Amino acid sequence: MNNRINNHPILGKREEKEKVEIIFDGNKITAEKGEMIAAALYANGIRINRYTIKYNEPRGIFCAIGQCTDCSMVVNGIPNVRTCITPVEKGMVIETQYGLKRSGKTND
Amino acid sequence: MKKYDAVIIGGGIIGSSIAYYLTEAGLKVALIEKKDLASGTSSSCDGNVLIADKQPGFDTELAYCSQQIFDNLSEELNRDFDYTQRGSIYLIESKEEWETAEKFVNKQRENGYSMRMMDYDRVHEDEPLLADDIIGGIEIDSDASIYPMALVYSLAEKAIKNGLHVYNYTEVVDISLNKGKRVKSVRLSNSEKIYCDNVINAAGVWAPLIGKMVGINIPIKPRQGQMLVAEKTFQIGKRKIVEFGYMMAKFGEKDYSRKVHEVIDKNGIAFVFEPTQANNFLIGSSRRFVGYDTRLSLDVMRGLAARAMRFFPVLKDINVIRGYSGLRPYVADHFPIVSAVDSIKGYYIAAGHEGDGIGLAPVTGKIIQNFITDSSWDLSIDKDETISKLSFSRLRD
Amino acid sequence: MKDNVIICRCEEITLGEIKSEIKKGARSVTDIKRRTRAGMGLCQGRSCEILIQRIICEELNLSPEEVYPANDRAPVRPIKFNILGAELNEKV
Amino acid sequence: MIEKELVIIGAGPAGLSAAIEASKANVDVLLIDENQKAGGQLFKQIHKFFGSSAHYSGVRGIDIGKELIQKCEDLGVEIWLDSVVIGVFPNKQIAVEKKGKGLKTIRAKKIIIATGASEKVINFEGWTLPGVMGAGAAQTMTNVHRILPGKKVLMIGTGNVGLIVSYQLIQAGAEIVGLVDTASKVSGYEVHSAKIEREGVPLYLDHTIFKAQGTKEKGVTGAVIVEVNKHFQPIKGTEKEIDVDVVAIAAGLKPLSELANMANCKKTYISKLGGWVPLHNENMESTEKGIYVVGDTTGVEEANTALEEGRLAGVDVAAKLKKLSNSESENIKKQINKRLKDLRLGPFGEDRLKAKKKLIKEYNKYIKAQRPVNDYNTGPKAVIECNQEIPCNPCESACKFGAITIGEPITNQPKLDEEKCIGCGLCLHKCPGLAIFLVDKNYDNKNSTVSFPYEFSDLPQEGEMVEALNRKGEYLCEAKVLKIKKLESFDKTPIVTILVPKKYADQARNLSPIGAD
Repeated sequence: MNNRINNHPILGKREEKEKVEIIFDGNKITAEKGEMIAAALYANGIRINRYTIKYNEPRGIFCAIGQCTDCSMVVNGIPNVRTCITPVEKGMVIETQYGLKRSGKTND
Repeated sequence: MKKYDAVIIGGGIIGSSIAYYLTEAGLKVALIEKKDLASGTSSSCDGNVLIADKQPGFDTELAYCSQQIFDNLSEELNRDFDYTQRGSIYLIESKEEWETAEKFVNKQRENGYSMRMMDYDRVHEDEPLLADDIIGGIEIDSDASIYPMALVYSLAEKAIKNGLHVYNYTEVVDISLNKGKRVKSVRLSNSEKIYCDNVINAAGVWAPLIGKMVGINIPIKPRQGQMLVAEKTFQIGKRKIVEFGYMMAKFGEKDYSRKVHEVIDKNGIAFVFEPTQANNFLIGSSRRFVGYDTRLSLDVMRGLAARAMRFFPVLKDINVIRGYSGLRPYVADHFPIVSAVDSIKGYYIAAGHEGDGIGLAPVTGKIIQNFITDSSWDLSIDKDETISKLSFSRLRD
Repeated sequence: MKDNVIICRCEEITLGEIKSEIKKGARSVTDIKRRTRAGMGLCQGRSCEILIQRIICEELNLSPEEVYPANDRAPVRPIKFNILGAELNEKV
Repeated sequence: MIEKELVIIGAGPAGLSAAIEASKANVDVLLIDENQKAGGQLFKQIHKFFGSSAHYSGVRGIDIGKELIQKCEDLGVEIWLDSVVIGVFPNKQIAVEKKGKGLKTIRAKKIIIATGASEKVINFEGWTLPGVMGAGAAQTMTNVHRILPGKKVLMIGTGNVGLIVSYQLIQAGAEIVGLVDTASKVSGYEVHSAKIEREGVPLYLDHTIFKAQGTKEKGVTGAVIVEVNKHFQPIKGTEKEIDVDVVAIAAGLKPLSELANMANCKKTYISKLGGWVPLHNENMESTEKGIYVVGDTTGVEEANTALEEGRLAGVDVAAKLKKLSNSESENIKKQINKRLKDLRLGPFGEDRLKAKKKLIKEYNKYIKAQRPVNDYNTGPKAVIECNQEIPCNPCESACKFGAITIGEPITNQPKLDEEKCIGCGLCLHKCPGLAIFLVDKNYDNKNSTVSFPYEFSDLPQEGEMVEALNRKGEYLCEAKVLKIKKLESFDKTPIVTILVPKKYADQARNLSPIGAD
């Protein structure tokens, strides 16, 4: 499921961007240079970024401007990274955040 | 006509502890708080219940006595306050510190307190994320930590079950005495007048204002402290960890100077680490006389962060999510004032605990309970020494 | 509205927990924060503060200007220890 | 420490236009924004703007953003992007995390806070499921990240944001299954609702969302809406289930005034402006001198009003820094205010015009109340009344806490750093001009104390009542003598402390015993 908007009546055709490879919970995913992590995952049909500590509830993008912190994930081993405002980088290892723990699936 | 046996002024940790112990003794008690419970220093501090930073002698005895009360408190109260009794660690950076530390530990062990030196391997095995140039430490077994706000509500709620009346968002406007200079009544901001035999001034850094209402001058000054709150993250340290270097001055090594940036010394910054059950951790501490100003100083925040990274380099990539400041009720000789006021019958002071208010709250509650009711003195500290060391009259200039 | 609806998304505090603390005397956003931890999370109350104000107004039937917002303190965004303290941590 | 004449926080329309106006009068401007791109909300507003030609009307938000940024660059405004202001500290000190450059601290002469607004939220069962998001978030995803948040979207709220974002989601290829609002009529512009109604989008007025449904794996999969009565309570039995994969909440915006609050700028609640807003005067200056608040930060309106408020602040800063003559700045301000008034006409604008007037009225009320600059109680502080350039500096060395500085040359007037002064009073007897006093403004909730040297034979006793006199020796009130300090080291200059009502704290400077002729 790829929900990128390739042509738009106002914004016009989306120019091709350089592809960037990232690892999400152990699987290879293609993102685009300069794109935000949460956006890249959403484009690949992934919109659950973390599960909460107390009630293990799924959470994802809510404000999209780095204020609500519900899009936090473990990025290169560091937890609580707000992925809606953090650009992707080549070879980034991104894991769903389970409470405070990493998903542990990082074998790239 | 509202009549109470005792009216407590100040809804912080000290006020709520006194409310608990007085209502346990069956007294009819009112607690007056100008905002909500724990809205003063008790919600802008850390939860230390320590003997680590106490001088040998009465200073330690008082704190140790309070520590023992905590053990059964956590059973008696129903609302959880995260009581964790895992001991604490002092971190030692230099040979000089090690020598002073050894003298301190030997003295305290002679007095029967269970603590011991930790050599290089022992301290690094205990806290693996420590900076590798830390040469050793002291392990103090009886130390503990709690969640301060939760303890205030826990004590207050049990006291309310015992019949306590809480007047929050109400200020004391005046205290009136009868001809014999005995406490008669208290005028409140909701213009009510409530009659009482005893008034307990537990208003912390605001205690001097309540003192002026009966014409006495209570020498308590606000000493501002700042803290950092870290995001929830994996475990850094298992328990309360404090640096020994800063304490050197307190243990008589006046001319010892730590190798730190001038901003750290100027603001009295000392490394304090406290893990919490909410998975955040707290970093303290600083000391500045800035009156009642609670605004944050950027320099102090930077100094706290720097000093924390010196001991735990792993903090580098961890986020600070909040800074806050609190006002310690400071008394020049570092002992609180827990005492009657001889010139005014029925007027008691329970304030001035500086940085030890949380740890000393239970023993303060018990002492006031003993003064006001005829309950027996069942504390491990000596009654006469307590009365004289914590007396108001000791501070008459 | 059921009492188990989440109000504070970061600390997972429910409507029921907030209402019960209002009954015990809480009256401002900071009172609720001290008593329940709502607003102490990573987002520092950005999502829940306005909801808590609304709940206090309903429960105590106060008007919005009577329910003071929480205090804003530095840092207003999470900041790494290293960024905050590096300069003062150089080996002196 | 970097010194700057003007630091502007937030590079949206308000911040950009303030930077342009100020740098046109060659003020040294630094503009800071936490995003990788300047423009604030402009970059997701792909619709054409309303308003008169002076506000780029008919131009799309994204193009306005580009033009403003170009103007800034042409004027040489220094812009730090990807840089987060973590706090505004006392004495206009700003701490910024500059991406990759660590922490920078800036001392600014003037600060303009233009940090905009953020989305209000409403809570309902299931509102934390992934797929439930702010309407602004859906707009950012669609117009900035060019990703469709979902196929079937339920929009909660019919204000302009709800209407415009619904239209833009349709443009991007999503289906709007409906708009829900507890009100009985659309609260945004009808022209906006017409655009989506003619696309066949149903409007569920007098309705609310009862709950969102979903799974742990997929997030939102459906929603239940329900009719509400006059009291906005759900009417049992009118529930309708709708199959959706996104629920967008358009519950209006609230001002983001964290930095202004931290800098002690006073605020008030005005629902028409989005909630709690910092007070400001006609020049957009807050209750903290030298700190301005502009745009959505101080009242949620439109991008074009934000532009004008930014210009107003930029011009006033230039005038205050003597880079523009008063007549020039008054002239420009008059034009701006004319345009601002036009923008706040009509049924939608009038409320905001009234609200802004109320804001300015409350500002004046606060300033008139002469509340002490720092209304937290800071204990006694020195007050130095030595206003000429006399070659003399004993006060500087008398202070152990480095609170008094004269420096070079010796004729500098003494400067007091209130932060460092702990009120010990040791400078009072040292000053040859007896020009230093000690004032504790908030001694208690009614009174202040004033201490001053008194080198006369009729020195009163502690506890005695005396007459408090002002700087001209005129009677102010009766005052109790709280303390007399006569130490050897004072060299026959006793220091007297008297208790006076707060309103005389800045006037009482002497005493005369009662009964004296």
